[in-house]
Amino acid sequence: MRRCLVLLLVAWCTAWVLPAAAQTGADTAYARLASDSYSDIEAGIAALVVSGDPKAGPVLRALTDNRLLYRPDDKALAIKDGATVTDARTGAAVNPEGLKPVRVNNRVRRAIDAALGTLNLLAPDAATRRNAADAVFKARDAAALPALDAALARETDAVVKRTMQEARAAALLARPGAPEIERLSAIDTIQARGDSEALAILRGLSADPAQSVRDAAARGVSGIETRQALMANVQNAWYGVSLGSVLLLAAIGLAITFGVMGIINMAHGEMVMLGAYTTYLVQELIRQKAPFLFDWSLPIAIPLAFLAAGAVGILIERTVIRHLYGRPLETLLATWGISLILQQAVRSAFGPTNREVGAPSYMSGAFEVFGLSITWGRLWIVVFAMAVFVALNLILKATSFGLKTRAVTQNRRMAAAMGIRTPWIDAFTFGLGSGIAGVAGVALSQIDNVSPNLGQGYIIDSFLVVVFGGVGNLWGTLVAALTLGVANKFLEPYAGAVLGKILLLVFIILFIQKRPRGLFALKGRAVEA
Amino acid sequence: MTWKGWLSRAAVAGGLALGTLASTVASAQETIKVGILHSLSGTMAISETTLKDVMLMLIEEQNKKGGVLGKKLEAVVVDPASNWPLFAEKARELIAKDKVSAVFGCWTSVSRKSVLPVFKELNSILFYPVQYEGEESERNVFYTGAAPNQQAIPAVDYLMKEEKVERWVLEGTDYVYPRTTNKILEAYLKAKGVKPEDISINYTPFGQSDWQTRVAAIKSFGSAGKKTAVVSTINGDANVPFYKELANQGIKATDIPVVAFSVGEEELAGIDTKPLLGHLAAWNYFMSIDTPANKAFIEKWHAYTKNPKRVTNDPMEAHYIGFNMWVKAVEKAGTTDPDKVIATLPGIKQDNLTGGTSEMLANHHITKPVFIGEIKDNGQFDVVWKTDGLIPGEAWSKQLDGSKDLEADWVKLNCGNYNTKTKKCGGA
Amino acid sequence: MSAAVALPTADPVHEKRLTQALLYVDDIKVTFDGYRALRGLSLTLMPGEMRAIIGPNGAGKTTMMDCITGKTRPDTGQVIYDGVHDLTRMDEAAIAELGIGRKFQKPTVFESQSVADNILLALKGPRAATASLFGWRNRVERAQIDAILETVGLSAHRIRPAADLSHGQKQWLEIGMLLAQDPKLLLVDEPVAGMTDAETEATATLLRRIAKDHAVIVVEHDMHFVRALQCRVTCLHEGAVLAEGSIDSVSADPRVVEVYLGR
Amino acid sequence: MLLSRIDKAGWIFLGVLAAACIVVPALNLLTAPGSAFHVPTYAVSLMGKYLAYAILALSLDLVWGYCGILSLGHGAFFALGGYAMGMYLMRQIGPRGVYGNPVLPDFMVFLNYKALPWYWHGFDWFPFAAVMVLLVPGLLAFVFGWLAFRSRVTGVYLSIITQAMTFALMLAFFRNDMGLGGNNGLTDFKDILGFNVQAQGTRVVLFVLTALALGLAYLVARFMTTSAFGKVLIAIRDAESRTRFLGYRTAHFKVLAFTVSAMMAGVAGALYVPQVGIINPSEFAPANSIEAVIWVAVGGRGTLVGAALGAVLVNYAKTLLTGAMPDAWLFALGALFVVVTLFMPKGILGTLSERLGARRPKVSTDVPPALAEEGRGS
Repeated sequence: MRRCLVLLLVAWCTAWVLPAAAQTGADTAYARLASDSYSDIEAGIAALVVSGDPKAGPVLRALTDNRLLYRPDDKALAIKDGATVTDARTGAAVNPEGLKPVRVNNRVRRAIDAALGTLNLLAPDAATRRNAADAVFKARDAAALPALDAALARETDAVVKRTMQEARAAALLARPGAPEIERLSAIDTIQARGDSEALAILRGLSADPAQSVRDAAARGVSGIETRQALMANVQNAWYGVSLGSVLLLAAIGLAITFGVMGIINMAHGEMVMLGAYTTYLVQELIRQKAPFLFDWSLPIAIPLAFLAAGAVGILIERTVIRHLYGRPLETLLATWGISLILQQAVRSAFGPTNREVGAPSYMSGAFEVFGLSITWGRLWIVVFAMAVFVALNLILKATSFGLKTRAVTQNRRMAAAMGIRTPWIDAFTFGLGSGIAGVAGVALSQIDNVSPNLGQGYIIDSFLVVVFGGVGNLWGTLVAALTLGVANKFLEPYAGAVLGKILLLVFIILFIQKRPRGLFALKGRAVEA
Repeated sequence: MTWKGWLSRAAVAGGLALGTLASTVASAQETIKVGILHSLSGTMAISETTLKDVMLMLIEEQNKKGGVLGKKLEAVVVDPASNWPLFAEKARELIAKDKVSAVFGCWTSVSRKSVLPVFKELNSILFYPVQYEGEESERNVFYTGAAPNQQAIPAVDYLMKEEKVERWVLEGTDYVYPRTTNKILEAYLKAKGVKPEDISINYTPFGQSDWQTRVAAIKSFGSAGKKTAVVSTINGDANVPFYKELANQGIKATDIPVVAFSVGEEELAGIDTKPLLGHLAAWNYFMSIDTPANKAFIEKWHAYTKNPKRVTNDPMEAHYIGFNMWVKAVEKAGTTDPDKVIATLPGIKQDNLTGGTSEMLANHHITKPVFIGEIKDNGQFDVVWKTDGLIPGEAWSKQLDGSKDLEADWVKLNCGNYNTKTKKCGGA
Repeated sequence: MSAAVALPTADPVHEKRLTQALLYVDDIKVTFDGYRALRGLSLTLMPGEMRAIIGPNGAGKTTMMDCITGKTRPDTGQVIYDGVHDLTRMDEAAIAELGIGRKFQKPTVFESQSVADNILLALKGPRAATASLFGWRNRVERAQIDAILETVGLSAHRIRPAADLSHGQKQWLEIGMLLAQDPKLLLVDEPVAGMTDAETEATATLLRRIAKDHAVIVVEHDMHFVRALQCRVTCLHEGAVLAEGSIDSVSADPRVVEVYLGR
Repeated sequence: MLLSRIDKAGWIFLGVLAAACIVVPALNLLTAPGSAFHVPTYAVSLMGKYLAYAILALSLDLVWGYCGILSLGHGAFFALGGYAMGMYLMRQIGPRGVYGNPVLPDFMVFLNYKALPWYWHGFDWFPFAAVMVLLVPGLLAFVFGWLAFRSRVTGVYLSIITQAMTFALMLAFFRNDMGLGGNNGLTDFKDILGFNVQAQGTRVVLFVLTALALGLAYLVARFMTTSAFGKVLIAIRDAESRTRFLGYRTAHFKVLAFTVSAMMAGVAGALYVPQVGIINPSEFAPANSIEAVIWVAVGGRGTLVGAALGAVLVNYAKTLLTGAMPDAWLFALGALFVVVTLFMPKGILGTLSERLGARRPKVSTDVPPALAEEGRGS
């Protein structure tokens, strides 16, 4: 298939110079595209590119989006655009009767990518050109060389130019009889790129006939590998921080209800789940009523999730928990019952299956810094976790509500004597903890299943984080979450996910022997009272 | 005072539930009972609840047609709550206390293993609708899901042929199905000339939610200059975070395709599938398959659930086939007596929803077509390949040392593990 | 007020004694999260001696008791008991076994158990788990317990749960438990807090009686009570000894007056 | 001397157990299946399962009710006992597995094990397995308790690390590389001591054995809690540091109670496995351990009999509800827990005895006269 494409693309370059000569080529191309066979469609794409048909771009784009239709009877090709269907060649409106979409599989998709890449190398928009160059780079097709040379000659943008040079190097290395000297300099270019794609190309040269090329490739591979090994540690640290923020988010509400108030809140996970379901509801509403707001769905969901989970929290506190102050172990039993009820309630209301929560555009994709690949979603979660942490600290340390909360939890009777309405403080503190858990649910909906079981997956980890950090200490929770996250991620590559986790649990058990009150324990005479 | 109101409401609700129960019991005269043993709570509720619903629909429909043997069918639903010993207990309750004629149920292998002794002891019939690891053929169980040769091996064949894959990541959740499937695939790939260093096998725990490290590892395994694919036997819950991480790290199907055996329409309903375009799944049924039977089935399903968005999936079709086979067998035998029904079932044919006719085989597995589908952006699959005819399910894998000499035949040999070498029933 | 200190005759254990004092507290320092609770406290108690410790709140009285009984480990310094045992290296149970008993500031009895059981648990004898499962403690004579309850005036309450006792009765029960332990050294923390004058008087009498054959350290605020004890007094201030001597000399010390009345 | 320490509730409890040992087998074996008095075999096994849970609840009550150790990991000891029994039962299958391998269990055959892992040796011999049922949970509890209690880990910290322990064990047992059957665990048992585990007679005998074990566990627990040892345990529960100042090495007491309790839980697990026919890692799930705590709370903490009662009642309710209202039983169960904690803080038995006695229940008794007599006499 590759050789076939080579020939066709060479032909296309000629066609660039002589557009008129390709008219008949387009006929065959359109005929082949109107087919049910992937091989035909693939050949059709190649033929279309060669033909230099001005409609090639729109047709290929329509094909990617499943908007290219054909009629099996008369092999007519049409493009669907919203409600209107027009003939692919003439642009005239056609009767949509009997039209079927042209099918696409991975093979066809790759062919389209390569074709569009070549087509777009000269696009006016720099970003498109860069994507095109990237596509050509991935295609590693020697036939793209002339197009690349042409594009390189015109290119002014430095970044795009570098990508094109890399694409050219990749294409050159794929060309059978390229001069050795050029191949060696291409290897340098590829090595400088230094990512896993580059590694793939260089490793592919291990069977090259020329000794010097083999050596250079091997040097390149080891060079990239050394750098990647170094980067792996940084990458692990980042993964750890990101896992740590997830743990922090999951645990921070518990640090209030359990850590500050002393309630062994087994329904904490369900508060997180409620937050996630609130996100789902917000997105559903937006999808139906105001799709343009989709990117705002998370900012909208955050306060709503806080209110929803907080309200449920206050309800639970007023109806059940307030009867149980001073009996911490019994709060465990009651909240366990509540968690069962909440799970089943959500299951009855929304069904047992996962609900779809989409990622807004700024949460998807990844970017690279110094060879470190960072996904936007994770980055936002880290930022969000830290923001929640800071906000919570401010509430507890710098507001009169926080002051009263601390007063009530430290000495209930004294606080009551000083005129603080302890029942309200209790209710709102529990509401705050639950609300924060709900907010965490918004973030977790981005990376995990939104199902009735969501909360169960985090409850044990949350308790471990709070206890490891030291009950009643928010900073302890922060340090514990990040420590566990990073440790987990450094263990995982060596011990595997399961053993890593087991080792960590054993570590926590042993650590608690050493410091029976966690990382940041209070000291002094009051402790044992 | 809130609790008092709440309490009274709970009491009313409880009373109502008991009341409806009593009324169903009262109206149930001369019925044939059918047990439904699917988890409605706990971790597996996510997959199994749908199967309970589809069974209720099939039973209702059969009753509209006049029931079986002139009697109405009555569904007995219990909740084994994703708790494996509870599966055995509930199976015992269904058979011994409720006297059901057959049970449709189980999803996980461990739940099936847990109820097996009960079905053997009390001599009843279980229809098991989920693709599984094989290596089993029991007299009392009918396997309407895919055996490994009806799912895993065709999928790998497709990837080798169509995508020219040379390097394989076998990524699975650490339990029996992935372990066995990957053992079989590893043996198969090696027989096809794949070098051991081109196969990477990895297992993660249930409910794995942080996939950053694994996806990065897959990415780097895929950068060896050879076309790489992932064969995923990751179980239910862990799939969503896995696919979300794949999308986030920018692994597209055109770079490293992932073919999954446990991801169907139901699982995709919880994910935004746009970034997953082109990743694959191998099943014996897809909702998107355009046949009149399938269309009718989907319409009935939407009407029954009063939800035009509910999807259908492979295990649902398996229950459809299994249930109809059971009905035919009971009609043919003229009785619900388990021994007679078990003897009648092999050879029963039933049109499946994808245009073929499945047949119950002597090894208690059925013939099925195999489809490979690519994930589309609407959460459905586009069938890109299918087997020419129907593939008979193999109880014992030819790829494993322990089982390559075993054969299951309940018709001629009356044995589930006949050793063709020693000519003895019972394995050895 | 020179307490009768009979110097022990030559026996092998006492040969190795570092000091003849029963309790020798040397320059102990304790810090809690930056707060210096004890800053080089030293104290000597001779066998059979009774000593009252006074001092304003935060002077370090209770922390000192904690250091002697093993609850708190001092950062530096030594606590030598009976000339040979360094208490800073031992845990509470071991220290109790050496014969040091303690009554807490807030009466701490086993609330859900009966008064008699409280005494039973305190009775001197093997403390090992196996001994309590099968040993003599299951076959204690009723009379033995009654005798102690008689002493502290709780005979009528022997089967009541300790939780039902009044505050004063709990204080007495705790003293009863101390008696049952029969220690060589008693540490008594504010024994008369919350008691009526008559009760206070009776407690003082009781303590004086106990002091005849036990060494006792009493921490107390109540100057009348301290006076009634008729013993040597040590005044603590900010974690160190401020003054020591008879009650009259200490209460006449201008520094003591200053810390009690404020600057 | 032990008999004198059993209170009224205890006598009723032992009486009911004894009656069950006679009546249930009689009604199962002697009546016709159609008869109104017939107890079907599945119900016998079900009751056997409840009683095994009751032993677990009793063991938990010993440490939680009397010593204040809220273990959220007791399911681990139960499961370990169960695995020891499961391994014995597995070895008894012999060549009757589907692959017909005389030594290796089925799951080892298809995972390509060539030989039996070392820790599987000996389990084909019942006395060895029986010792392991006690030893493995006991040893784990001893080591864990020795570490934790010596370092004075108490209260909720202890609860959380016991939870971490059972969670870690669950993850470990889920691993197929552990050689213990991974997620599927051990199942498809055939024989126990030469008797078919499926047979009616075996099931009845297992039920009776479980009832006897429960009675024995009660007597052991009662003996411990009414002795001076029990008074020290309660003292530790109420004021641990005070107990220390009395000269008791509280850690030793706790370790002993914890270890004995873990062994009881192990026995419970061992009796549970042949009756339900499977043991798998989800028995280690922290939720199971929490549920066991709830049985104790529902029945009445610190009453022993109440714990057993709670286990039976909650599980019976669960059986009933999962069948009667499969879509809504979690509401009922959840509400039960909430209602019990709010309105019956002493559990069913505690509330009951309070009502009946119409006065403060005697939380602890004086030295019983009989004991005092014994002290004088023998």
